[in-house]
Amino acid sequence: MRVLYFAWVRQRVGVAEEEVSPPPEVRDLAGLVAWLSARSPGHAAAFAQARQIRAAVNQEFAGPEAPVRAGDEIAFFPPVTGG
Amino acid sequence: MRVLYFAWVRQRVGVAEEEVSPPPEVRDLAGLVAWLSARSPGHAAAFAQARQIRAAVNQEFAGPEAPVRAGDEIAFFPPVTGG
Amino acid sequence: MPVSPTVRVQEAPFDPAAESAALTAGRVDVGGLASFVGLCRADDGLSALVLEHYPGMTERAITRIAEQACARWPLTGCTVIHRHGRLEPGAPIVLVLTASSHRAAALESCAFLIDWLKTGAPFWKREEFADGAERWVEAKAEDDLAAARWGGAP
Amino acid sequence: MPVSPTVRVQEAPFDPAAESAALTAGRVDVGGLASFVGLCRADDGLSALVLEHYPGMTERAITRIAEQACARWPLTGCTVIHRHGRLEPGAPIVLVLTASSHRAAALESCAFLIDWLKTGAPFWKREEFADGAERWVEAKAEDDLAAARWGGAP
Repeated sequence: MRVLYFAWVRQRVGVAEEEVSPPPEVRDLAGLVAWLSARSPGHAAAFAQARQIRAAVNQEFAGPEAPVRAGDEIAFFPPVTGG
Repeated sequence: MRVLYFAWVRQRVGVAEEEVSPPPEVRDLAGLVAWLSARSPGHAAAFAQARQIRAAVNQEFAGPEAPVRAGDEIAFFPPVTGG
Repeated sequence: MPVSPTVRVQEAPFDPAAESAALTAGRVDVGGLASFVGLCRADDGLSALVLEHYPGMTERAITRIAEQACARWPLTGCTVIHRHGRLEPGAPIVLVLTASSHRAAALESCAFLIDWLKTGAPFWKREEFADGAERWVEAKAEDDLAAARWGGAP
Repeated sequence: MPVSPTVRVQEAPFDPAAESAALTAGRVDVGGLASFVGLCRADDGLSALVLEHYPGMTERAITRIAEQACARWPLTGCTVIHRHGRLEPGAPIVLVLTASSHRAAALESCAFLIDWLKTGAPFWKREEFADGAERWVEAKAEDDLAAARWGGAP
């Protein structure tokens, strides 16, 4: 599973992307966030304010209950500010 | 008093502008229309459908009750269709 | 104080790129530039549109409408150019450009201006058709409604 | 069938005149061409805006929004170009162009697109200031409201 980070989420985590293999009990985005948060203080800081985080699964915006599977491309980022 | 005609009002009257000197009892646009209508069959045809006619006094849109005076520039035309 | 709009009534074509540059060049306070170009369509075999106008009053009426837009929205610039004369299908007829720090102000004032130009500027369109027929375009009730949604007349 | 929008995400500047010409050249069915250009403002001593995006998803998200505009309004053409990278004050950031037989369709779809780009395309703006400070731009609740007025998300 490939995980991408953007903007200040990327800065806090410290990497732009990483390959991870969470255990089978990680079934959705909320579970993945909890599991990633334990990986490093940077991850913990990035996900500390869960309400400030948005996510995408395979390049589609997705909510906390969205399922995640091996092979997915998952992205975490702040609310978008384009235009 | 200078009177200008535009679009199909001009075509029906037959001239683009004319200098007129209506009698003193012609005090407003409605009175001027009645007086002009008697000048020629073309004028009568132009003003036959009063609801289709718009007017300006001294280059400002004006209604039938707008006063008219010697020296004014009066214009008659159909509803506008620019843009 | 509101900016002064640039208003031109002319037979010649206009250059939207040059007019846009004039509203933004050397500035760093413009966040949004909205524009609208109205063009001549070839509906029903139309071969040309002939726009008659009321010289003098046209500029005055457009300027009044544009000044109201500049007073109502925080614009940094506003340009309106309306052509007259004979225009063939595909030809640009009218250009409205509005610049503001805020995108909503630029977009709304641009729509306001084109709606009011339709109903408040003394232009009359005559359609010429390939078969030689001619027809004066009739004012549309929907144009009056579009203008009316902005509230009082300029 | 709705037209297919043209969508590009690029670092390079764009040319609104060339993009406009591409939507109107040789056509006689376009009655209105609306455009919006968003530019970088120099608020509060800002020296540059750095736009980060999500390659792949960005094009996909913008295309979906633009396709919805093409389905919702009778457009004859639609172009969206969004830049990323480092942009200095005065630099154009985003171009939205919509063409239609009807002016209201062009104007409304242009506003719809810019509202949704603000809230539905994965871009993030970092502000750099003359004193060396940096700050991520925070999403605005008013942008969510502006997008929400158009109904369901694309």
